[in-house]
Amino acid sequence: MTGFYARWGMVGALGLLLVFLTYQDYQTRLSTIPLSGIMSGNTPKEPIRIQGMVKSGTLAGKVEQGEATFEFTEGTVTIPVEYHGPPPENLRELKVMVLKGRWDAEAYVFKAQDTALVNNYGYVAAAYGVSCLTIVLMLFAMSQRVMVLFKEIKESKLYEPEVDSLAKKQ
Amino acid sequence: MIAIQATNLSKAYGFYRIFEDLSFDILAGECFALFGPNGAGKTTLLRILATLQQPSGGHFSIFGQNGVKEKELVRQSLMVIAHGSHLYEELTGFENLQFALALRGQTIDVKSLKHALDRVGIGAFADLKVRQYSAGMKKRLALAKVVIVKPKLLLLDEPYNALDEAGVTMTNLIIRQTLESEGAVLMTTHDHDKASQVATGGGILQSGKLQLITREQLT
Amino acid sequence: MPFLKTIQWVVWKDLVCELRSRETISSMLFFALIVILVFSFSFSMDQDAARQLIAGIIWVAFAFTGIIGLGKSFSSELQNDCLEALQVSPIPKGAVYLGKVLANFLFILSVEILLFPLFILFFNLDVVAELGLLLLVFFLATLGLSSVGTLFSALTVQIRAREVMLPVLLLPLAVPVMIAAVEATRGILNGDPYSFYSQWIQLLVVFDIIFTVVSFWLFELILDS
Amino acid sequence: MNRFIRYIQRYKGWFGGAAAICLLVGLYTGLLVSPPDYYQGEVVRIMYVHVPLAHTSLLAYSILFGGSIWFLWKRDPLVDNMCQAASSITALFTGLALVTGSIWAKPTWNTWWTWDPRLVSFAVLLLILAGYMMLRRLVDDPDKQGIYAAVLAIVGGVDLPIIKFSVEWWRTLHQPMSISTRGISISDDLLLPLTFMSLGCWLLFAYMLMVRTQMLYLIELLQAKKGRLLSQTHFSQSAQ
Repeated sequence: MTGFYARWGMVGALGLLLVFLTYQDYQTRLSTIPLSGIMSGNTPKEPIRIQGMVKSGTLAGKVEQGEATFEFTEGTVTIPVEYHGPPPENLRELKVMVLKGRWDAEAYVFKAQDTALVNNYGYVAAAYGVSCLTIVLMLFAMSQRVMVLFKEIKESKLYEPEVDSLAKKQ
Repeated sequence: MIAIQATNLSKAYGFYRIFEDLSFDILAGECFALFGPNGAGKTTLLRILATLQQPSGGHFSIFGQNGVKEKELVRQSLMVIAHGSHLYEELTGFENLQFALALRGQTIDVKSLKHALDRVGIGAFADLKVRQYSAGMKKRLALAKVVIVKPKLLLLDEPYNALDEAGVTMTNLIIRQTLESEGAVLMTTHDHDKASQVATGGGILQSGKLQLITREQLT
Repeated sequence: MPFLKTIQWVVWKDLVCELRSRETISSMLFFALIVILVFSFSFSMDQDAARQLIAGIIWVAFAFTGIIGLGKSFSSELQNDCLEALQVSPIPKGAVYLGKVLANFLFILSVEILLFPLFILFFNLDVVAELGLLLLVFFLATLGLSSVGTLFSALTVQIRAREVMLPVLLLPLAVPVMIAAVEATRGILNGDPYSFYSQWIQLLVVFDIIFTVVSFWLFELILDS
Repeated sequence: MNRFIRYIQRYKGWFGGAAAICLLVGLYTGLLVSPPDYYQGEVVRIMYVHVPLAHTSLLAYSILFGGSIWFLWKRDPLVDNMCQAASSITALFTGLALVTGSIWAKPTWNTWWTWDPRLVSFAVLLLILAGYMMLRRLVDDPDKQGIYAAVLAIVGGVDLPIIKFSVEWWRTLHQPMSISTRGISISDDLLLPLTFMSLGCWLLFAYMLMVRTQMLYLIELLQAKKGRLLSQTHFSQSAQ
């Protein structure tokens, strides 16, 4: 009985740990900072990720060779960007995308090194979360029921005799 | 010849057991009256023997044929008159009789059908819709089926309900005729007096057990 | 041949009962009329829109009236325990099934044929040239509906909440019939060439064959278990 | 105790453990190792849970179908328990396949629901299963419950391929190719997590089926035992 709950407690704890680790990983690797946030001055030194749209009519430079300048906008905020990195696959005007790079506050320009697709991990998390949670809940309910039933049958001392009465029903 | 041979019959509705391990024999030419308090399982036992329900355990045979595995054969030799009259309200008495016989694979000429209806005393109402029949007339119509089919085994569930004096006499007459032609009858009833006129033996179903009683104890 | 005789008797019994009481067909007709009225209120249609929607409306009305008829088919057997009589008689249960399918088929088809002129009238449709093909679609779809429907009518009549359970069980299984019937009817009413909707007619034929056979074998378990 | 129930009690842990390992490996490779898709980005990872769930629910229904035929043939009450267990689990997997499919559809097709043939077929399957579970509750006679349910499962199983074909024809007629699964070429990167997740889902289904069969059997056993006591008191009361 206690063993059962201990086992499921461990499963739960493990699940929570995994969720926590995934969230940490997401925060450091994948989450984006709002454009208005990076202007406030206290931006971190390491590369950050920003999301926005390439403003129409501003894209210039040799995009195929990985050199480009353009303006990047999100809501009311617009910042200039210098791109210098591997040839981007989907850098186009009016494209909503994610840039990786550093904010150079003195030059008032965002030095981008890489591009990425807009991450929509919300959907992924929802899909996995719904599936895992429902399955685990159902499994827990069933297993607990089985355990309680075994216990009840044993305790009612009806365990041994006429055990095959159901099997021989036909 | 053994008409009904039941071995260790038991019936349970889910976890509720009605009766267990009933074993009895009924010979051809015997009329077995089944008594017992309400809810003891008389009707259930009758319905099992009529192949209307499956027993939960045990087996039975009717004239040597297995009642669980050879249902179709068993059904040819038995006839059941249960609580429901098995009649269609929109058909006339005559048409009901025709249809019931057709379901047994028999087609009988009009004359003998009319004759059977006359015998049970409803010949005058043959062309009336059953909707207009009284409860007693419906019972009589059911008896008319017995008159024509002449089943080897007759199963009657409360045959005396809703019958007048003449109807009871007629029922008993038909039971006797079945017995004379080497058939067997099993009936459930509360009416000790009426049943004892024809019954050759009987039993009391109580507490899930069957206690047999002889002809002498009946009267 | 006793098998055919039994079928004949079951059909005869259902038809005679129905002709005398007129319960099933009249309730089906009135229900369908109300459905037509409700639909014509809910969509204000010109002739083009009507031609697009009419096939769907027709088959919604037919499916629900069909379910009323199918439900009545076995609930009428409950009076005086007639279902028990069918069960205990020494005849093959498949014959009872086929008889019931035939009776239901005749009821539903006759209601459909009575209603169709009203649809044409109310929704201002052109009278179609290919009436024969349309009748064939009605015939096949009704047969499919009644072959599965009769099985489930016999099943639901022996359980609780039977009026609800018949459509709940039957309609998901009848999805292919509904789709095929609607598409074929639309094609015919649009005056499309036969090759546009021939696949639906084939689908109906396949469905009818498969489900008449499957239900035929399963019916005994429903009526007699 | 029934022999099979004892076997299940003894061996089910292996299935559970194997399922857990496969699913963990699948989740790891699917969420972290495999690259995002060129068109769909990260959302493609929903595939690793959606596709195995969909496969497993079809497998589960075929087990329900086979089990129903077996039950009608042998009338073994344990098989009936298994069918009942399979129906609930199939419903769960089908429902989850629909939900994840819907979540996947939102970012890729910008709609929660499209009349995609597969989605429609799964919705119909879910309706059939809902009817199955309702039917089980509504039959009073416990002898008939299993038989009626088996009949429904068999008719549904025969119907499913026909439903799928008819819905597919119907869609191609009305919306030729405007909405279809954007060509995800199954490369090795995708294949690895997909294989592990599928295997894990099958094993998980087997494990859940065992546990639930056990549960239903034990409920019936306990009721039978209690019923014996109950009818004994009933018998002694009416004897007085």
